[in-house]
Amino acid sequence: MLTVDEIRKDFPILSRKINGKQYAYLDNTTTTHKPLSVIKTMTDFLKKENSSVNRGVYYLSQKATARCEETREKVQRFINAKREEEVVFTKGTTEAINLVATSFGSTLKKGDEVIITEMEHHANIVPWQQVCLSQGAIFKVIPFSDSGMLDQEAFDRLLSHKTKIVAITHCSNVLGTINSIKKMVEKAHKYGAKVLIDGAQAIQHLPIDVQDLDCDFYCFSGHKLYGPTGIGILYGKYELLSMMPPYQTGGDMIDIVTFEKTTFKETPYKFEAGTSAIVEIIGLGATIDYLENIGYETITLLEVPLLEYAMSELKQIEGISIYGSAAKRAGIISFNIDGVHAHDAGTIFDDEGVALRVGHHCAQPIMTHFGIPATIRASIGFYNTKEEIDKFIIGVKKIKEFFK
Amino acid sequence: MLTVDEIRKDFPILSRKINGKQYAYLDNTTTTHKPLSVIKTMTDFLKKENSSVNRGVYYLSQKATARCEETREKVQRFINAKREEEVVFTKGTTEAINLVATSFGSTLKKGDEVIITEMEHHANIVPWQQVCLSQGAIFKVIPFSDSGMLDQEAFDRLLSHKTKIVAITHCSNVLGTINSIKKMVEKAHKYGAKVLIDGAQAIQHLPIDVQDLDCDFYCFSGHKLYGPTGIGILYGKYELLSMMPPYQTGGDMIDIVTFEKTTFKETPYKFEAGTSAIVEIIGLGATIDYLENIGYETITLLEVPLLEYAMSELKQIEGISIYGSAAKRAGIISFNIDGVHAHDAGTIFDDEGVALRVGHHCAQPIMTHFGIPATIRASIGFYNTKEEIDKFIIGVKKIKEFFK
Amino acid sequence: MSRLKKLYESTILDHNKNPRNFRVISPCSNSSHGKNPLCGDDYFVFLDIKEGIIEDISFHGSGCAISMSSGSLMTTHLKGKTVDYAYQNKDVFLKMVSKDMTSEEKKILGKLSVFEGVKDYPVRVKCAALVWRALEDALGKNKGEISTE
Amino acid sequence: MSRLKKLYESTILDHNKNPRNFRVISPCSNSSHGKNPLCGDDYFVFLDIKEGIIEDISFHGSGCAISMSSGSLMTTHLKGKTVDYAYQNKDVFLKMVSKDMTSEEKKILGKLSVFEGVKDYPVRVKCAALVWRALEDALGKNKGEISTE
Ligand SMILES: Cc1ncc(COP(=O)(O)O)c(C=O)c1O
Ligand SMILES: Cc1ncc(COP(=O)(O)O)c(C=O)c1O
Repeated sequence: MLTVDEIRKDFPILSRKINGKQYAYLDNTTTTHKPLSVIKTMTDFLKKENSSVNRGVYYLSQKATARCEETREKVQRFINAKREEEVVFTKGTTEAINLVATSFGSTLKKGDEVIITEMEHHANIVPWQQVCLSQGAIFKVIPFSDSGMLDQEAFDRLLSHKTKIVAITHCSNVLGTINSIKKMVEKAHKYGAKVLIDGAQAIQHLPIDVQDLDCDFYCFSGHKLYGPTGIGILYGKYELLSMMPPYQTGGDMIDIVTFEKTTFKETPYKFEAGTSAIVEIIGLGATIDYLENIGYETITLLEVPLLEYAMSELKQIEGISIYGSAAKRAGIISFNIDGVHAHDAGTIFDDEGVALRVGHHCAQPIMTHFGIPATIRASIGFYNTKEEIDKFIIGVKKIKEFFK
Repeated sequence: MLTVDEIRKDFPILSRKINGKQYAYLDNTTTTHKPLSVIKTMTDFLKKENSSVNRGVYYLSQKATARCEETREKVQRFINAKREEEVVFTKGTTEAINLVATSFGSTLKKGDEVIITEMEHHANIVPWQQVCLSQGAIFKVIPFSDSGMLDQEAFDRLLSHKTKIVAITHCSNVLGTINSIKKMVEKAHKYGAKVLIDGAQAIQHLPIDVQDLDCDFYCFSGHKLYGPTGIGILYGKYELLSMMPPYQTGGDMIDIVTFEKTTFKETPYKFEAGTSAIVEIIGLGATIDYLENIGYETITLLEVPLLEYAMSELKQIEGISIYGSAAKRAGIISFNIDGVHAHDAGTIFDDEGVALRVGHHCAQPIMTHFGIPATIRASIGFYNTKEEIDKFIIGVKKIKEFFK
Repeated sequence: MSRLKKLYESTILDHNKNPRNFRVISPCSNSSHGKNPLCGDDYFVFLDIKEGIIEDISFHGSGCAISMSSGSLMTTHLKGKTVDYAYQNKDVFLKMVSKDMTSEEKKILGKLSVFEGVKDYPVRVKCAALVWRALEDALGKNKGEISTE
Repeated sequence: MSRLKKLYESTILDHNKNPRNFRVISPCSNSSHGKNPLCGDDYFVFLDIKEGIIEDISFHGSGCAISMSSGSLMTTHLKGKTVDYAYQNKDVFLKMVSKDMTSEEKKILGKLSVFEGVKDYPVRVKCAALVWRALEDALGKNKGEISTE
């Protein structure tokens, strides 16, 4: 098994001094750092093989096309999709969800129902709200308990033959909860409803098997998976993607264009209008290689002890409110220090060399649930160390002292 | 003035041998190579400053945010927009046009008219076709003459108070024609119609001044401007962007989210849902620095003689049909060799070490106009040389010989 | 920590813990609602103006130490002053939190100059400015809503 | 150029210039329309099948030298043969243009093996394969339309 010291060599940014200060990077939920191999793959492509795809008969263009399709195959294998055609390149999770909400959502009729949960990121709320508004569909929400667990009985009550789509996050970006997706998919399918899973957070921590989950759509972003910005994935079952209308239109996704009528290519191409994010796709391929080399077992073995350590240290400090305590959870800790506004804490953490996020984390309904304006959130990646957690805990104590 | 030899040092890929062969890269219309300074800026950011934007209170996140906003300012200056808020980051030209067609297009009413031209790229045809279908608007087309000039009298006849939007390419990616945008904008505005300019090709060759053109929207892609893939720009007049509804929805573009109602931020943020293509935005900033350093005067002085030389050499060869001969044109040459299918020519060019594109170039209506299935297209960037043009001309002669 | 001590000056910490004029004036002549959705700062500013004089001023809501103490010190500073004086102080205050000041300007602000340290923390500028933006809005029109981010 | 000469074998260049069976059969028992929108190759394949025998076969349309000669040689090769033979040849042909072949397989294809050079040009495979895909489609159902890209 790779050790954290070995892994950290792939991420020199982690030990870089900024203004003479070394930061503990505990903002992995927002975005992750990229290993050198990913950066090098992108740079090498730009320096030596730069070309466009799907178009040229010349060597570099053929090669670039092949490398992009290779990434599609890698993604297919990585999430265990049945076919390559089920893997659509998007610019991120947000675009993937918008694509489904717009394209699949166009089949919604008045009175149809869409169910989401109270713990969604805005990216998995607003597109559904918008499509419900435009289609006259009804928007329903599964609540969660204070411990951060979805209310399964409420879900049972909300489900009906009117339910057309259920959109759930695999892992909450605030509470850390890992939801029981497989069970929920099973329930929804009994009513013929389709299920979209927002995997933006989960895939950083867990191996994903879309066939085992049996979900209809699964979305994630490269930049939260130790990979490039500007690229994300929409997985969709072949039968669904096949029958869905295109989303954006333009070059590379059409079959024949006349001024009277346009016909479109098959999935996945009909969803990929315009020149692809070629460099980013190739970088995502290198990211998957990197992660497969480390392996999710190692990731878990590295992350879980850090999470447990951080939690137990934090709980020993008085006057701390922690939000979310699900048994199955990722290394995401949201909390507040009594009498201290999260934003003030954030400034002091920065001063102390701890990079974390404070705010509503694009999940305002979770804030509303707890009646708070914001939380402090520390989030752990496989490259973090016990020393970094110590630094974070010292930060918490200093803040308490400062505002006492 | 910088010489081409100096400039080529910034693009080592141009002199790289691939399979022992050195290519003349004449596919700059499809995509351009990136100077080392752009690659280095992106790599340095990834290695030393990687962070997310608009969210963190810690140093790197503030810095990344500042750098992205700096690019917005650079773009504003580069195209002479009035305000920063008029510059929206998209993933490319195609997305920029889709955004306007969907968001501005939602105001179209039954019987309203949309005018495009016969020489558009599919990206500036299909989104308008789709929105006309969904809104019941009427789709009209300005034809071009065999010399590749838009029929201005036809435009005058098509324009009326029913015209709501006119979408025109600044420079044809097949014919090379540079259209008289300013005059056409003036005409359209007389009827209160808005004008979108597809600048994907033009901005590579000409300085753009959106205030002088007085167009309402202007779109372009990073990767065709010697910059990164996965990033593009939508310029829109402030008053229009302000009143337009959002396009994609999700994180970073909302004001307040409750399950009852969501309110959105102002432009440009309301159009930028999800985590931005941070690295690509920063790379685009470096691209603009690079181009401003070279200057459009130099670009013209380098490109025009090459275009003229290539044209005069080509015209001396018998049995060549050239498509498009507008007086104002960019270095884009579309042609066919009598009795040879473009696709066969493409294979031989590749063998000869000439990288160019054959096909319909995502502009099938232009193929239909000339009654041909495809063309061979050679396109010139400022880094090309006379020797590369010679290589291309030799290729043409060899192909003639081969298929005689 | 010394830069930080300059940001969280003791006066600021005190006004955060014990905000002055932290109440609703109802009815009032002018008011506005200011919020910063990013960090959740959310305040109302109330004014009672008679013949150009701010006879009473208060604020209410929730937010970070910088925004809270800014509300407390602003209301303390402006009570009984003229509307013109409020406008002038607003301009100087907003300048102070982002740029360097002349000693003359500093004199005008008096105690408010404890917020000088904010200019070293660009992301916190909007926290200090929020209540002043709301004040500006309240003075301009009679009731309103503003947002900074 | 030698790799290129292997691709554009003289038989291929000849059949491109003078395509055989380049006509419409009407009425016919089976037909299909094959196109490759990317480069504009566009062909119809027509068959007249009686009791398992391909009594007549032709093609018509436009495209590159590889697709044109492929249509010419395919129709020449299959005329008078059984449907089973056509299916078998289609499989071997499609294998040849992308993979290495055994000498036995090569024997089956006879003259068609002039297309062996195509496998060195991955982007041209679909040109050679287009009429065969259309044939497959025509044999499967009676009228059809297919697209390769
Ligand atoms: C004139 C024109 N418009 C639009 C586009 C689409 O640009 P992109 O593929 O970068 O979105 C292109 C290039 O393919 C083009 O040449
Ligand atoms: C749970 C969840 N869903 C969706 C998103 C949106 O991802 P992106 O901004 O990469 O589109 C995020 C991250 O911000 C997230 O944490």
